[in-house]
Amino acid sequence: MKTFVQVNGRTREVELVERLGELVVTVDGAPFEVSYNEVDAYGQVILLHKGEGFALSIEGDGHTTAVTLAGHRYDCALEDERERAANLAARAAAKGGGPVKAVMPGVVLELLVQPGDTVSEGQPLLILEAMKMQNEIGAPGPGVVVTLHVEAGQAVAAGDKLLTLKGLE
Amino acid sequence: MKTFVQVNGRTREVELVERLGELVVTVDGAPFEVSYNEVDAYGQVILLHKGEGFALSIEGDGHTTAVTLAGHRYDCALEDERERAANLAARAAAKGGGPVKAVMPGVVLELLVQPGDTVSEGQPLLILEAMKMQNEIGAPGPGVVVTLHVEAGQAVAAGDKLLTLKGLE
Amino acid sequence: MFDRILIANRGEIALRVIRTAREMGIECVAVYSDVDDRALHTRMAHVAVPLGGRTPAESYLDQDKIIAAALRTGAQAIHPGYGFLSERAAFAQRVKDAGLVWIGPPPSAIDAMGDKIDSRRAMVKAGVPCVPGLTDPVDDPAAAAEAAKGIGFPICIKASAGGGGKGIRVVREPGDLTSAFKAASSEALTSFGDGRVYLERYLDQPRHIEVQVLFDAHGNGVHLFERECSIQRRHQKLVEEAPSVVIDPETRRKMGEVALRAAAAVGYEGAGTVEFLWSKGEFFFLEMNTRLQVEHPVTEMITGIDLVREQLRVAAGEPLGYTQEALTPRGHAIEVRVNAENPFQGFLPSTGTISNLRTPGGPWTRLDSAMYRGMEVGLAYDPMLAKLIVWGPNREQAIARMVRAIQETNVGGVHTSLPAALQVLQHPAFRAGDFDTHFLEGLTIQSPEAYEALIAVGAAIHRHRLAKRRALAPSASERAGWTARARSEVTGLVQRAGTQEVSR
Amino acid sequence: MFDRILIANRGEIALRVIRTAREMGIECVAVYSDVDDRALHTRMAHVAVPLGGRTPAESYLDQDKIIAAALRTGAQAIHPGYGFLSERAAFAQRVKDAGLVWIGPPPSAIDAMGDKIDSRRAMVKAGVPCVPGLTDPVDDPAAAAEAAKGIGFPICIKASAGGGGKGIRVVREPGDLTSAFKAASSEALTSFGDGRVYLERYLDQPRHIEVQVLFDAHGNGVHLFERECSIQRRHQKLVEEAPSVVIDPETRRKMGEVALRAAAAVGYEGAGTVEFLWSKGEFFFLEMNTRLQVEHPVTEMITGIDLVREQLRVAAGEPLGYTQEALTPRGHAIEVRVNAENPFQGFLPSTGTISNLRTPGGPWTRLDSAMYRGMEVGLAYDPMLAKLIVWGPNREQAIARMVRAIQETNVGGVHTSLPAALQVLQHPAFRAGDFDTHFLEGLTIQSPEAYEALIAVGAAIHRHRLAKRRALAPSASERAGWTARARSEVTGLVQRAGTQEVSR
Repeated sequence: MKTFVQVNGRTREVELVERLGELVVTVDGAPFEVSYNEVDAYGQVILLHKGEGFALSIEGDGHTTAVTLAGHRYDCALEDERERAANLAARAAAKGGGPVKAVMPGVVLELLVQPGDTVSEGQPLLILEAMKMQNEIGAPGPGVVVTLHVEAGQAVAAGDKLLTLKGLE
Repeated sequence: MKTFVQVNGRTREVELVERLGELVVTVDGAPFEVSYNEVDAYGQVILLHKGEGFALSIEGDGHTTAVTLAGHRYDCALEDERERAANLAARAAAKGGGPVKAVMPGVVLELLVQPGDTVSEGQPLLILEAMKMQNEIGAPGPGVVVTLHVEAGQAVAAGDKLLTLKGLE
Repeated sequence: MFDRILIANRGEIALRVIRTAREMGIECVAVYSDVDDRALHTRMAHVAVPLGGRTPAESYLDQDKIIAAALRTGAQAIHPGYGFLSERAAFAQRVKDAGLVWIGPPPSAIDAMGDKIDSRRAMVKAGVPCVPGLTDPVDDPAAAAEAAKGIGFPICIKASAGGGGKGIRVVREPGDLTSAFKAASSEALTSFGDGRVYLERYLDQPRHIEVQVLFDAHGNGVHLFERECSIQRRHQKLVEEAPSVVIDPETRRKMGEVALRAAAAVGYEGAGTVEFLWSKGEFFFLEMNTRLQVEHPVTEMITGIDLVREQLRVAAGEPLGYTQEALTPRGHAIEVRVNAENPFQGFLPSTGTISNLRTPGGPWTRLDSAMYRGMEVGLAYDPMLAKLIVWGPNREQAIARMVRAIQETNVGGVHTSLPAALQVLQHPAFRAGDFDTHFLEGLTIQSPEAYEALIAVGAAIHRHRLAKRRALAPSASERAGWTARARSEVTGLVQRAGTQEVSR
Repeated sequence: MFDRILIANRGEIALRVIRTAREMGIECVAVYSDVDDRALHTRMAHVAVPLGGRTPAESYLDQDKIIAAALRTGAQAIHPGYGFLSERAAFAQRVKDAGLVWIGPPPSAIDAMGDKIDSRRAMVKAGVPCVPGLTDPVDDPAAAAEAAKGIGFPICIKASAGGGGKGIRVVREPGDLTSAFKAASSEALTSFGDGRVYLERYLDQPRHIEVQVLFDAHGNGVHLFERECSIQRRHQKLVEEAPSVVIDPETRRKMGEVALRAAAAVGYEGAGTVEFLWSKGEFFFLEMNTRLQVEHPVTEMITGIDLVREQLRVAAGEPLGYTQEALTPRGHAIEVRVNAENPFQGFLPSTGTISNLRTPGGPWTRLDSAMYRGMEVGLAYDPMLAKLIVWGPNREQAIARMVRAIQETNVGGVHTSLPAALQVLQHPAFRAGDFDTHFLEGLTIQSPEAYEALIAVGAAIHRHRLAKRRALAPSASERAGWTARARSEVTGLVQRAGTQEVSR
């Protein structure tokens, strides 16, 4: 089974084949010697690789997964082949556009753009207040503002649509 | 519902009556003002009593229960009325006799008594080795040795019968 | 000494106070909001009084409720911790008026240090070196531009009524002055209901160095040396240490004396911190925090003095009982704040349930924590979950020990600031002691690439196992949810806007 | 310095060594038995090598397996921890013969101190005060009776080949000498394959006081002052502290010198402990432990010296780099051992799964622990799960802090020795410093009666809730099981017989 794992913005193709109960692993086509041992039911795992042991803590639903190793935490996005295909198509369709969502709960303090505005990557779209801090939400890429889904003063939950961008042709 | 709770060798009669969802508690007939709040699913509990809060950790099956409060651990034995009746009858029948069981796993090093021997309370019956220590198992009360269930050198698990005593008439 | 005190705070600082109080045989009354009804501080206190409410205003900031709770439970004194009501002179006065002891400085001292401009005037009068600039507010951009000439760029615009970071604007070009003035002024107005701002020189390569002071009610005062807190982000400290690498014994002595003079000038009592900006050998008074500081443990570790115990002792009227000569620093201590935030995404707040918790241990490793397994981390309060403190005979060993301690730690369920701290501690410039208050903002937090393949494999096998447990690949609904999510989700780049919460 | 070392041990001491090694940038190779395949020391090490087996003999005592593991993983040195192979001169020699560094004293020093009689002879020769008695074994009860006259009662019969407690018999009446002699001799035979025993004076109100020494390979040695470990049960220490209340500076200096002389007499290198019996102002050499001691942390806390770091440094050939004059004790430290045993039932071993774990924290509170949630506590190994250590500016504050720390701690699923330690720490005689090595055995461990009603109510409501969750009262099968159990169960009174495991 192939899984595409994105870590720190880099995507690796991890293939797992089960032979006689043993997992044979390749990463981007190259064999990867590893043994995976669960310590408990809470995501504590010992990975053996090249004779060294690595104590990982793994949490997540299999799609968005966080792995902690020696004080560092890695956010991983996983897709199998079907999901990857679907997602690539989706991203292509959006041409860098699509809804911009709140990455955290908060209150919309101020809207900095209007429908029809053309925005450049990183340009502030609105200010979201959370944890007593004001956060500028910037454009993920160049585009045109299609709709505003919120107004100033409105409380939003993580994942709520803030506004929708149309990618530039 | 009446529950007989034995702590530190003393038994108290705790009665719980549920009125309009509220628990009304009496201990040995006297009202006991208390509120019981579960912190988590792991037995962490806050008891409010006379305006003070007590953080308890409670483990157990409802019959043998261990309660930890401020560094002290209390072993509790609980019986409801039916159980108490049955157990009292049983103890009476045994007249202080009955099987003597291993309170921990180990190996029987030496038997110090023979069937037919009359033993006094606390008299060493056998030596059980566990955790690299030799432990003398003494008679729980005066009685006569009826049967030996183990022999020297034999490994026993916690709860195994070691020998059976008959209470003195 | 008191028999019972009330702690008007939550989280790790409430626990911190409870611990010392217990050791002194003093009973503690905890207060808590609905959000905190399972919090550790409610469990470790003798009495826990519900304040109700889910916001600070409804709970830990509600002066009436807190004073009523103290009177009802027979507490003799109130410890405010830090934040919340700790620097509200009016509250301190109300506590005293209610016949209770305020475990903190006199209201007048809080007042005197509370207003930027007044405090600066007082300090100048007391001969405490201050940053070049004006203490008087400037009325409009024009006046600001005029004043700027006398001070020289870069210039810092600050809110007269503001604390710490809030309302600060740095202007490097005269051209930016007008817009910055307006922004700062309006922000000050919204934040503090007082639009007045003033100008001062902005110091380059500044280091945040503060001195801990301790005064009893009998006129005795000592300083407990300095702490350096230059590793901060938008005035939120992340890594603190004592002593500072740039302070030599002579400067230490001088700074200590200046700090004592500053505190004495406002008739200080109890524990307090005089903050300085240090730049190229000069140091200037920044502000005084008239309460216990988050980073007080590093001072405790090098002096062996329990600052909370000293607070309680002097509040109860006991004399310090020792002089400056009796104090000698020993070794080096470092503190790292464990905040629920995602350092890989601009330190955005991170929320969730602490599913798994592995705490560090071993020699000279101290954890002051409010975390427990199953704890829900929300947005209602400050994101600080815990503080990790280590001691070592020297800075190098303390750093190595902190790295080790962080690597042992695992907080499951939320992102924390630990990876950022780890990256700071492993940075050659930090190890060389070559950094300033801009150091952290200049850093891009990134987990080491070396282990990415390993991590990817771990995550993939984990998913594989999950799938097998579910007896088959992810269910259609999940897949749909996931692809739908992926299809639409274009997470916005996020940057913190120029406003911050009060620095601690 | 080494790049990689192997730690031939398990539990908290393996973690202790790993922590310091990590801080020094040294990689660690852990070894583990099948029982320990999830143990923390296997997770914190760089490499973990399975030894297989479920008994010590098959794993941590298997010299071949351990040396092979070291060679295979490229470890340059072996740290034995305490217990297991740490005092096996033959193993130390094998390690050296394999071209590895032995992190411990020379085999000859281990040998010299290993045999009771030889070591005593050596000490007498070196002018180290020893307990009145014979160094030569006595052949039979008659000879013993004869010898006894010269020594005077009470008399202590000890196995020549024995360590610590094993094989010890105390005789107060001449009449009991014969039976005691036989018992001790036969026990010595079965335990050590060597039935020889010797006699010495038994000291009344003895206190166990030991001195930590540290020698490099260049003839430099220092002592790190004393520890008192009088709170013990059948030679198992429970509470340890430094310094001792009965040792004044002058005695401290003298004991230190004697300890250095004792160690020098056997050509000692590395960290070691010279144990003394102190009785009414006199002190006598007891034995020397030629390895790191369980209670070493209390010395670390008052000196600021990391003993494991020093072990690694001198093993790597580095000179100490400081003299006796550089060392000054600061404050007071206490350690409590967290053993899986039931203090309410004669300290019987307690087994189970650690279902819940609440660890203590806060100022000057250190936990050296091998515990983790889900850990299975069995009988395969020593019952010690963790050590709790606190520091305070004086003994009174250290005691108060330890009480507080113990009250914060909860180890769910097994009984621990903590309640016993708590009772000791709260005992007026202990607080007054008025105790000896018999103190603990004279104590009946009992939880405070004051809270029994509260506990009973808590347990009853807990049962009530459980029953409600199961939608009805306990199921018939459970009830049957329970009543059957109650009907038959007559738990025997249990007392430990006269034999003990090696004291540490």
